[in-house]
Amino acid sequence: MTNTIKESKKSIVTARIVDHYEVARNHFLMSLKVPSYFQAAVPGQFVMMRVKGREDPFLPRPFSINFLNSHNTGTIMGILYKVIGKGTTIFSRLKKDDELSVMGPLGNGFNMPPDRKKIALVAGGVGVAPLSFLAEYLKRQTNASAQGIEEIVCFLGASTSQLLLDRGRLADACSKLMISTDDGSDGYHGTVTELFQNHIDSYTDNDSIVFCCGPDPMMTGVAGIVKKYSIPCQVSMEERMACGVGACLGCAVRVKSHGDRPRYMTVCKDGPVFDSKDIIWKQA
Amino acid sequence: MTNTIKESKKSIVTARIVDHYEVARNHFLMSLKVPSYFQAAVPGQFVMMRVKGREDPFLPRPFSINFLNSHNTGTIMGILYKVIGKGTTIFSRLKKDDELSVMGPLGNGFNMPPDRKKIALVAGGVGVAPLSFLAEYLKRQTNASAQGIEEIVCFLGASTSQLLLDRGRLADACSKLMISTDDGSDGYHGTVTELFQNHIDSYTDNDSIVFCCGPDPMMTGVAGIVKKYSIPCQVSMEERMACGVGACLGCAVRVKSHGDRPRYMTVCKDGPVFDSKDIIWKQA
Amino acid sequence: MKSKNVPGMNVDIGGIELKNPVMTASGTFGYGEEYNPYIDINRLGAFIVKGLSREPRSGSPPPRIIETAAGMLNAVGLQNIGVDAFIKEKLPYLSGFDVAVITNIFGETIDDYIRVAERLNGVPGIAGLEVNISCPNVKKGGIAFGDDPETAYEVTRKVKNVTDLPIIVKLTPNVTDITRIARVVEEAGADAVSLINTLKGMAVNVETMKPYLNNITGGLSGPAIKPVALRMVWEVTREVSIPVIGIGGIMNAHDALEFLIVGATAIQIGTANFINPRATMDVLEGIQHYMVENGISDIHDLIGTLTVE
Amino acid sequence: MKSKNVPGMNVDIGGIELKNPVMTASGTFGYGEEYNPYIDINRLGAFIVKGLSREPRSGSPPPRIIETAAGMLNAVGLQNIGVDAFIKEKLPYLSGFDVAVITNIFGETIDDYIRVAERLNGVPGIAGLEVNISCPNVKKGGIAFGDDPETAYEVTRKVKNVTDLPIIVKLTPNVTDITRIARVVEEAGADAVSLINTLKGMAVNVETMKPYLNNITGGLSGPAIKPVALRMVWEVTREVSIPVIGIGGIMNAHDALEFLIVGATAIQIGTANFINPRATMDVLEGIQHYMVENGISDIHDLIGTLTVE
Ligand SMILES: Cc1cc2nc3c(=O)[nH]c(=O)nc-3n(C[C@H](O)[C@H](O)[C@H](O)COP(=O)(O)OP(=O)(O)OC[C@H]3O[C@@H](n4cnc5c(N)ncnc54)[C@H](O)[C@@H]3O)c2cc1C
Ligand SMILES: Cc1cc2nc3c(=O)[nH]c(=O)nc-3n(C[C@H](O)[C@H](O)[C@H](O)COP(=O)(O)OP(=O)(O)OC[C@H]3O[C@@H](n4cnc5c(N)ncnc54)[C@H](O)[C@@H]3O)c2cc1C
Ligand SMILES: Cc1cc2nc3c(=O)[nH]c(=O)nc-3n(C[C@H](O)[C@H](O)[C@H](O)COP(=O)(O)O)c2cc1C
Ligand SMILES: Cc1cc2nc3c(=O)[nH]c(=O)nc-3n(C[C@H](O)[C@H](O)[C@H](O)COP(=O)(O)O)c2cc1C
Ligand code: FES
Ligand code: FES
Repeated sequence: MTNTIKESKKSIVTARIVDHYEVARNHFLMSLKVPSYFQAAVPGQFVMMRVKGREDPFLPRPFSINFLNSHNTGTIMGILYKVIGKGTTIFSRLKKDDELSVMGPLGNGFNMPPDRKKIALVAGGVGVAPLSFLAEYLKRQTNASAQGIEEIVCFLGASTSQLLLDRGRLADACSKLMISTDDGSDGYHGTVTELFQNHIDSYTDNDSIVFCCGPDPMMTGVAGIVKKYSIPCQVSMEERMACGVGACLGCAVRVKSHGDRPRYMTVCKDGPVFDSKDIIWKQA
Repeated sequence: MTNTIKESKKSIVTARIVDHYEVARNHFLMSLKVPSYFQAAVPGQFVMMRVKGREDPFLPRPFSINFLNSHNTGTIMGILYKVIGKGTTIFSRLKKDDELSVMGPLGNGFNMPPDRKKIALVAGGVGVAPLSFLAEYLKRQTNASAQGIEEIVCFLGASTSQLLLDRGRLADACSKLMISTDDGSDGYHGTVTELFQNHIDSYTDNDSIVFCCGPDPMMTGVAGIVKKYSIPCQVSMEERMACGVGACLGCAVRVKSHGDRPRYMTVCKDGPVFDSKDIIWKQA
Repeated sequence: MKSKNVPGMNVDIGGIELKNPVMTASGTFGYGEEYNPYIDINRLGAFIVKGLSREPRSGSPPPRIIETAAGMLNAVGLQNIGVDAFIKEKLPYLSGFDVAVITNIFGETIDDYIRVAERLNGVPGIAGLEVNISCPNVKKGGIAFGDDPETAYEVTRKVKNVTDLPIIVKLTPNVTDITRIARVVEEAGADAVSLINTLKGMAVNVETMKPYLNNITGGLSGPAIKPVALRMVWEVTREVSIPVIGIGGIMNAHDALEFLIVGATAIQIGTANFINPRATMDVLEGIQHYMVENGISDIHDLIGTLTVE
Repeated sequence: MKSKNVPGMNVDIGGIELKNPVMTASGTFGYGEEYNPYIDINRLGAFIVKGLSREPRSGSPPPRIIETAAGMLNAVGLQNIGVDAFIKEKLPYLSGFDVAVITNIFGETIDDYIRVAERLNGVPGIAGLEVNISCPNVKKGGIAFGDDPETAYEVTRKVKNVTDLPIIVKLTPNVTDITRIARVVEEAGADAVSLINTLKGMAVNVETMKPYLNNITGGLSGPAIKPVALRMVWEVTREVSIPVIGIGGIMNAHDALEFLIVGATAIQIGTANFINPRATMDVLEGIQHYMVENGISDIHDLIGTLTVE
């Protein structure tokens, strides 16, 4: 009896690397062969990953799904990541055919309300990872259905031109790609938050929506801008994670509450995508 | 000033795998490129090894040197090992060009007294690892010098014929190779200790010496036999190690003492090769 | 596996009958829904609920967790929905499984403990209480209830007096002599003890010169603490006659067997769930496998079999 | 590295002047010969000798060590050659280096401690004593000297009375409140405290059903214990005004910096030497590098700089 139940349960899967290379200094794109049920994943969802058979680092690491491709040979999932510490350094040394333990897809993805015509994607650094997936997803939806998306503009910022990731994919999927670099090596010379602010007049509270992912200060900035103009905005949040499923309460993010008591939600289960106006932004 | 001193210091070296394969079920031979100063190593010495860049398992693992070859392309060290636990399982998965951190050569090797004409090597299982090196070393010495070694007989035992390791090398290097297997699949049907006992009459206390390495009960047995006949015998001991240099006092082996107090020596620094009559054997 | 070959795994924890000794550890398994997609909760020996307090608690601001060598620190701050919401919103779901549900409770004052215990008394679907005495005692200036034998005695006694449920007292390892605390809570009426809770630890970000946790210190869990946990369980089993539940760094069946061999009647799995959501099932199957391999037909023939020369 | 760029690394440990805060931990570095081939001992801040007792001690039977997750257990049993042989056979070698030699001492009775301290008093080449109070007190039924505030006070006081050397009292982490012990040893005249010694732990071989260590329990060291060590050092630095030496799981400069930032005036490196015999040098160079990178010209501008919100 128990066995039949067991079979139908989710589990951590072993995923083999089919491709892995450095797309830009310290940034890698890893392609993994995953089971076909991953096809149901939506942009903004994430996975928890560990190197298979390694006990160190201790905890799995969360990464957004950057793409999902289905061929007749199987389903391939892309992870676009930046090397910042121990775990990502170890990942970066993996080669084709090495294996990872992958748990997912997890969390809630971006949610496209049917009444929105103008979409702005605001991406900072490696925060572009879920947004390229989203752009392609929305484009496919627009093509397939009668959904009234009129334009998808992507504001893509990075410290320097070399680190403008997924540029080609975004140029293809979006109506328009606006670039900013902190050092002025390409596009607008400044932050992507400023660039977005400069174009805010194109958006209104009743036909537009913003999807945003990037470093904390950038998301705080964007949240501040959209608040002023009452434009709906969904952000993909980050917090350190252990379980990835809402069991440990480790990945708390403070959200608005009615009473005096602070209220926390979990990035992994309640997010990672939140409505920007629900979040209590640190500097905002 | 300090810098000049620093340069002359020993250190842990990074050794690249040049060859690695399974010689018999669960037994592997790993060939590593090591610095040329390893050429000075003598049979019975060992190294402490970890996978480079891995923090788990925590402690390095000790292995006897199984061979050392010098080519004009460099010095190659062989490690013959059996997979028994976590560390050796991880080693067994390494591939050509993977790197290890190696400390050594360490400890005191076998010591051939000049007055001995008849040599018996008694090897059990993977305990053969240092003895193949010794056989070849002694043969080279015999050829090169006027040293009066008359014969080297190797008693090689294993549980079954497939696990008679280094058979070819020993057949070449020794005057005679005597085989035993626990299951009778080759040679004498029984333990190598019994086989050796059966030939003990060939050895005397004034012209013979025994070099022995293998599992605890086997070495205990051999130590008991040579004691009866007063034949000198050197054994390579094993204990769990941490430092490998005599600093932690972890690898204690109990040796005979004059007073009441038990006396311990370190396998790593005082050994691993000991005179069998100095050791307090557990069952003897 | 055919039933006739399945070894006997039932254990009795101070009156709570468990079909096997594998439990989830409090605070690491949510309220059941989170891991239900991964495991069959019906196969667990017991389900220990996240610590409940009288009123809901928000918990600590983030960051709440940080990885350490072979472990992690957490400072979740005992966030929970409160005992009333638990009974109304979570218990019905858990009651749907064929598993012993044990509620972990805590408070900042002895009165808090009493109130939670009273509230849970008589509620159908609850098999027992686990009383977490590792919490700082607000009245005693933040010294944990479990640090001090007298306070440990008092809280155990008073909770015992207001409940008909078996009570398991969960001990903190941050003490000089855990056997002393175990003895006094046994005397005070505990039906079992469980140990260990987390070790108090800390980690610092050298770039920012700030602690990694907003709370500065946190509780260390995972394999790093296993040697300490095992030693304490061994010490305690020799000093008390009530059942001992072993907790701390159990990642696989091998680890669980160590605890059973030193004398634990059951074990709890905490942090391992985060690494492997099927950890409880893997441990259960691994213990069964070991028993079959070693011809042990009843788990009681394994418990406390440590051979010391 | 040019001298003019080298940041100031000198620290004063209760009267012992060190050229830098990096020391070896007792029992992990032999008597110096073992690691001399690997490092330049002259570059160390101090060299702490393996614990010395009145009479030589054989130590425990093997097995004495076993690896654990991110650490190891040891039950060496305080094997040492005794204070007399140390002075005769080992000290001359160590005195040849330009390094502060600090002798770690211990005993089974208070009288033992006094005798060893007396014997070392006035011996040239010794800069200070580290008094290990983690040892079981034979007279008090095996409870460690360092577990009990009164005994800790007494042993510190009595050792202090018979020596002119600065004394560092080395604290055990196996206590409920390490700040209490730190405070009483400060009161008793300790010139500094060092912490932590090993956590008491255990491991079991499930194949043989025996403990891995002949001694059953052993001392846990290595990265596994670092979070606990760091927390205790932070707590103690806030409660005493004498210098605190941080010990426990330091593997690299990053770890050492954490201890300095929470308030340790110096640090000791133990188990890391077994993994990397150059660990002390790597830590020293790493601290220097960090200071240069962050424009810190004197180590005192780094010590105790933890920012808490
Ligand atoms: C839902 C989600 C999706 C993510 N998607 C991506 C992605 O697509 N691509 C990508 O490059 N990164 C992504 N991240 C961040 C990524 O998880 C971290 O960069 C990674 O865990 C760092 O691991 P590390 O071992 O290299 O660094 P560590 O050595 O663990 O840490 C280095 C630094 O990173 C911080 N850090 C560690 N873990 C996290 C974490 N979980 N979240 C935020 N900061 C952390 C630490 O505080 C520390 O300052 C995502 C994070 C979350 C929560
Ligand atoms: C001087 C010396 C030379 C050696 N040379 C060889 C060799 O040439 N080839 C070879 O195959 N093996 C050799 N060994 C044994 C080898 O070191 C162990 O097999 C290895 O460390 C096991 O590591 P593991 O992680 O796979 O096992 P673990 O998971 O650590 O342990 C598995 C089992 O092995 C035992 N064990 C662990 N470490 C040691 C150790 N250091 N010594 C003895 N038993 C241990 C444990 O008690 C346990 O029962 C040598 C040991 C010594 C001390
Ligand atoms: C994130 C987290 C939350 C926890 N919450 C609780 C709790 O609410 N009540 C409690 O008694 N113990 C709590 N614990 C302690 C665990 O139940 C367990 O005692 C400890 O983690 C050691 O076991 P482990 O190493 O298997 O995790 C928590 C542990 C973790 C890691
Ligand atoms: C093998 C070994 C032997 C030790 N011997 C002593 C000793 O003789 N005296 C002492 O005070 N501490 C002794 N210690 C404890 C260390 O000095 C140190 O306090 C502890 O190991 C924690 O530091 P670490 O994690 O850097 O090793 C010993 C530790 C180990 C691992
Ligand atoms: S990571 Fe555990 S609750 Fe989110
Ligand atoms: S391994 Fe440390 S003394 Fe031998």
